[in-house]
Amino acid sequence: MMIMDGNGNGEGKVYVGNINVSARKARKLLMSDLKLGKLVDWGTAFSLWPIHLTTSCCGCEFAAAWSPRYDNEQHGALPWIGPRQTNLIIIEGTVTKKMACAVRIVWEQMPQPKFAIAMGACALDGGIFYNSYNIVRPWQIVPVDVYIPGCPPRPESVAKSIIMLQKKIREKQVASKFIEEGWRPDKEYVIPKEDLCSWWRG
Amino acid sequence: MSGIIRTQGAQVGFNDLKLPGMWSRKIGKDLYEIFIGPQHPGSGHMRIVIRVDGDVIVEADPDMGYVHRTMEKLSEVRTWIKGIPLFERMAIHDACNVTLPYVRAVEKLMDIEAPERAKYLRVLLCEINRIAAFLYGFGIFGVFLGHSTMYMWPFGDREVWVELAEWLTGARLTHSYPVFGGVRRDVPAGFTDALRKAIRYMRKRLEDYRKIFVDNPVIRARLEGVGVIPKNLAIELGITGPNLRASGVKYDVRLNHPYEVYDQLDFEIPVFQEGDAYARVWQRVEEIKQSLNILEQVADWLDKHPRTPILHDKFWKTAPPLYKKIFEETGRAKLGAVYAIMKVPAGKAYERAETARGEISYYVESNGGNKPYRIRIHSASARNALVYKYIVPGHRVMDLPAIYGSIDYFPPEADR
Amino acid sequence: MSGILDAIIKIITWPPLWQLVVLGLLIPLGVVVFILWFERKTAARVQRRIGPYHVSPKIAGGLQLIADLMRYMFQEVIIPKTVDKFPFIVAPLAALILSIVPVVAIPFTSIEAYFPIDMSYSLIISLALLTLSPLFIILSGWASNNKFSVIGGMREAYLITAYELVAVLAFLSAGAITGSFNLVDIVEAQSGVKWFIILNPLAFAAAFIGVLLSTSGFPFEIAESEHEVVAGAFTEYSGLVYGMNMGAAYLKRMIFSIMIAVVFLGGWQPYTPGEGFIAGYLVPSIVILIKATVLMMIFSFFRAVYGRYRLDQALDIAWKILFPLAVLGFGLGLLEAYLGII
Amino acid sequence: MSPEELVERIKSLLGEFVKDVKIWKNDYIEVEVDKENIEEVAKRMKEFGFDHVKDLTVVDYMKEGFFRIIYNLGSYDNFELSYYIVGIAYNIPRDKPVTKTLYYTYTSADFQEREAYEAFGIIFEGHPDLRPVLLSPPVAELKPLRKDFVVKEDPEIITKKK
Repeated sequence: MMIMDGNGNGEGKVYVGNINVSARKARKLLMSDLKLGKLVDWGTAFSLWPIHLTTSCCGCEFAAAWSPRYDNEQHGALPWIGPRQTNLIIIEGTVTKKMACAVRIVWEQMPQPKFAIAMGACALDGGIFYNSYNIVRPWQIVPVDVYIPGCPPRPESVAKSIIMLQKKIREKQVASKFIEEGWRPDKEYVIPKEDLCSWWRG
Repeated sequence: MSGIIRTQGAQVGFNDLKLPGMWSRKIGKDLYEIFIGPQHPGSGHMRIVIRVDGDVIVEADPDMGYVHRTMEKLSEVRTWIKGIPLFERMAIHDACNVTLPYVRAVEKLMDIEAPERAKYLRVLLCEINRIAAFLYGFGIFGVFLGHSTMYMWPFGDREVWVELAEWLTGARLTHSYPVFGGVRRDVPAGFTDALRKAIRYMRKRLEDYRKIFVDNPVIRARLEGVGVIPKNLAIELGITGPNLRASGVKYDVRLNHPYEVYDQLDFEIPVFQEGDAYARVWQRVEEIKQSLNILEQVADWLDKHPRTPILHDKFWKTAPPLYKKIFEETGRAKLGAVYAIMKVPAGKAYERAETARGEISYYVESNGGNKPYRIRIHSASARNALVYKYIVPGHRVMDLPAIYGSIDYFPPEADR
Repeated sequence: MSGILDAIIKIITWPPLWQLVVLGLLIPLGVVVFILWFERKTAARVQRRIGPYHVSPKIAGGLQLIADLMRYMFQEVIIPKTVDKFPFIVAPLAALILSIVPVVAIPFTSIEAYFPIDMSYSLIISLALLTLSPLFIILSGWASNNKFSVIGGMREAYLITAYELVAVLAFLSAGAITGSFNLVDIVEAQSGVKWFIILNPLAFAAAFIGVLLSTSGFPFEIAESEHEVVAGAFTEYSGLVYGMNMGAAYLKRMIFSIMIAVVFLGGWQPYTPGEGFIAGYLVPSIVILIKATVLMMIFSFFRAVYGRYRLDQALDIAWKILFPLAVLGFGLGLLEAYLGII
Repeated sequence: MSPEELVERIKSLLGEFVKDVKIWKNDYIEVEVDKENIEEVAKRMKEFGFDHVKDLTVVDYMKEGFFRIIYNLGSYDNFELSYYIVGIAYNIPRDKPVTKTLYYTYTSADFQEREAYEAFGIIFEGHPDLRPVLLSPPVAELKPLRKDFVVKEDPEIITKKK
């Protein structure tokens, strides 16, 4: 029997009372054997709470997407206040170099499993500001799950992106796999934090 | 009064500035520094660094520029026509108002003027945008005070005006409607009837807002006497827009420097004397009413007058017959290639307009080329940002969202 | 075999345990889930939208809260390096437990066999227990080592001083009328239409607003205000611990509602407890819980129509209006006792 | 009041300080003065009725080798004056961009001087709080609005940093 600790080494040894091993076993038991994984995916998919972080002018349409006309709360998404309680970041348009640091810090503060939607042409590849000296692309800062094209995208497409993300979570079992296989090893960021936040104080 | 602001080493006495600002004391070691933003539900896309003594703010330092997308620089490397979509990203929910002075400044340099019908159409979209932007501001204000219904209702009603603008221009927010020498489209059939219906609906809804929000005892308690900007201070700081008029200064670009057809329309400039947050709310309600009046007059004018060209002859006479045929049939004026190679005579022009948040001014300088030499934009929100530094000290922490919301600050517009 | 089963049933239905676990935790949790859903749906209704829907279209999005709960349960729990770990984790737990403990002192029936802990000072005991849990909210704010949390905790502290006096005085006025601190006596005294909401509306108003103040309900959602202090004491909490915090706040409001239902709304009146477990215990407790749920629904409706007061204004209201109101209510109770209305 | 009348009044008000006056498109009056006199000019203009700075424009004339600083003044209180914008302009050499602040005369110029400082590197002596306002310090070091900072029309090619 091969038993590994949480980091995947220590083959062939039995660790009595090793908390990593126990945690790993418990996760496997809950997610695969007890079939809780599906429930977790379902819960996560219908409880995508975006964080209040308006990066640019697409925030107008972001706000409209939660207005009575389009009401994205019907999909279970509720804009929430602090990063610690949310699991979705919607990057609304251009990210300036000054904001990029804030985006990264907020992203790092959110608990796993977490997702990112990049909204607008500027978030794709700069859009109308493609040659500005003060912007970065969102994919350089956070790993993006869904892109919404448009300048600005209509509120319907924001709703569509949330539905697409729900589908992705449930089909690929993203949330339960995070839990079962340990936390997602974060993708390597294109721009390291030191470059983004060298000037940040406070 | 011997209050002293201490900012970064230098001392400025209030007496030197003749500013009767609120007196606030600052005690060195007991200050508590709070960073509000850029990720904060009460900040939007900016950061306000406040230092509090107990519950009272003694110093506020707005840290803007989180949405600074360098429009002034980018405009220098793009042709004249590309400036229009670029600048409207400043305040996309107020797009027509924001780009209109740029268009007018370039028209001034070229010594042309839009046809009368185009002027009325510009006013039409400007007022639609203005109402939509006011409703946007109400929504944000409501959510700052924890009143979620006041977020939802104006945002729902704003859709009425956004849809009207979409019907007129083809885009929800980024209309790019006014172009040099005119506008892009004429009104579609049946538009004025829908407009009148929307006006009637909005008048009814304003009464609902009054019941649930403006006359709500909680909201009144939060707003009355908060964030008072006295008249002379408002002038000194160069506050603009409804915030200025709520402080008792009768200044509106539509009145003082009339543009388009505003001098032919019958409307009033509402003025309040109190200068507090509550007066600013009422100011906006009254301005929506005036905008509705203007829209009614524009609708009447459009009904009476048949379709005539909506682009200046300089651009329209070179248009191929096909374009003219399309315009006759659908009311859409396709823009000719002349816009892409357009050169503007050398010179300077200064143009301003009244947006929903106040006065926006463009300094446009051309050296005769096909690109601007220098465009300087100073938007309403950028001017109102001084409120944070000079008005917020002396208030309580919980007043900050009330003041923020009441001056209707929109960071992308301020940061350009 | 049957002996063991009987023994199990006996243990489960042993009033203090039954009261704490079923009436204090499980049913209120269910009610809280319903109330949260109700709150979001009423707000949506007032605001002309749909509210939670697509998670379970057949029951109008009723599973939304379950989905949120599932996410919270399996989300990473972040414990920042800068926090004081022990109080950071223990404080929300303690707040949760302390907010349901008062239920062991509240009788849900007049049959002596089903009293949880029989005592003649149940009103005072339950009030005393109710006022403990806010201390742990202050503690959790303090332990978070976050500026917003500390401010949130301080606001909570200000509010405690304001509402405790009001709520306690308002509830005690019932004791003044009946001349007894036993909740059973108080409920018995309200037979027929002599509910204390009618006899002593002043005290009821003070208690009602006091509950709003104490449980951060609109328009007094100040300590957890989003737009200045980012959820106040709970800024740093994530995952299940945050869910626990939120749950504790709502459970506390539920227990307060039960108290109001017992003291002012006639408890199990107009029903008279009969013989046996069902008629003597289950039905009266259901009557009380329904009354409490209706109160909760009224509380949550306020979210849709009010903004929030400023801290100093809320304290003003508490000290200048509610406190005299509560004193007047107490005086009215004494007057009624003197006139012998009961 | 016609623009010519206003020009006459400004000339009599400022006297020998005025180097040149131009009227652009009937409503924009550009008054050129010397750098040394700017504080006195500003004080007189404020007493005259131009009570706030509408905007502070800096134009970089790279070939000629100077910055032109224009304080565009407007009036709120005086209805007649409010139709016009008066630009008080003066030049400073490009290689020594130091000038005096008008903060103490016009509080409304506060943030705009900071903006000119970050975008052009112009130092306003005496300004109490001269920090970048919009840009982060690394970007402000580029002095991006100067003409010798060239923005390419092509998008920059992004490579993955290691």
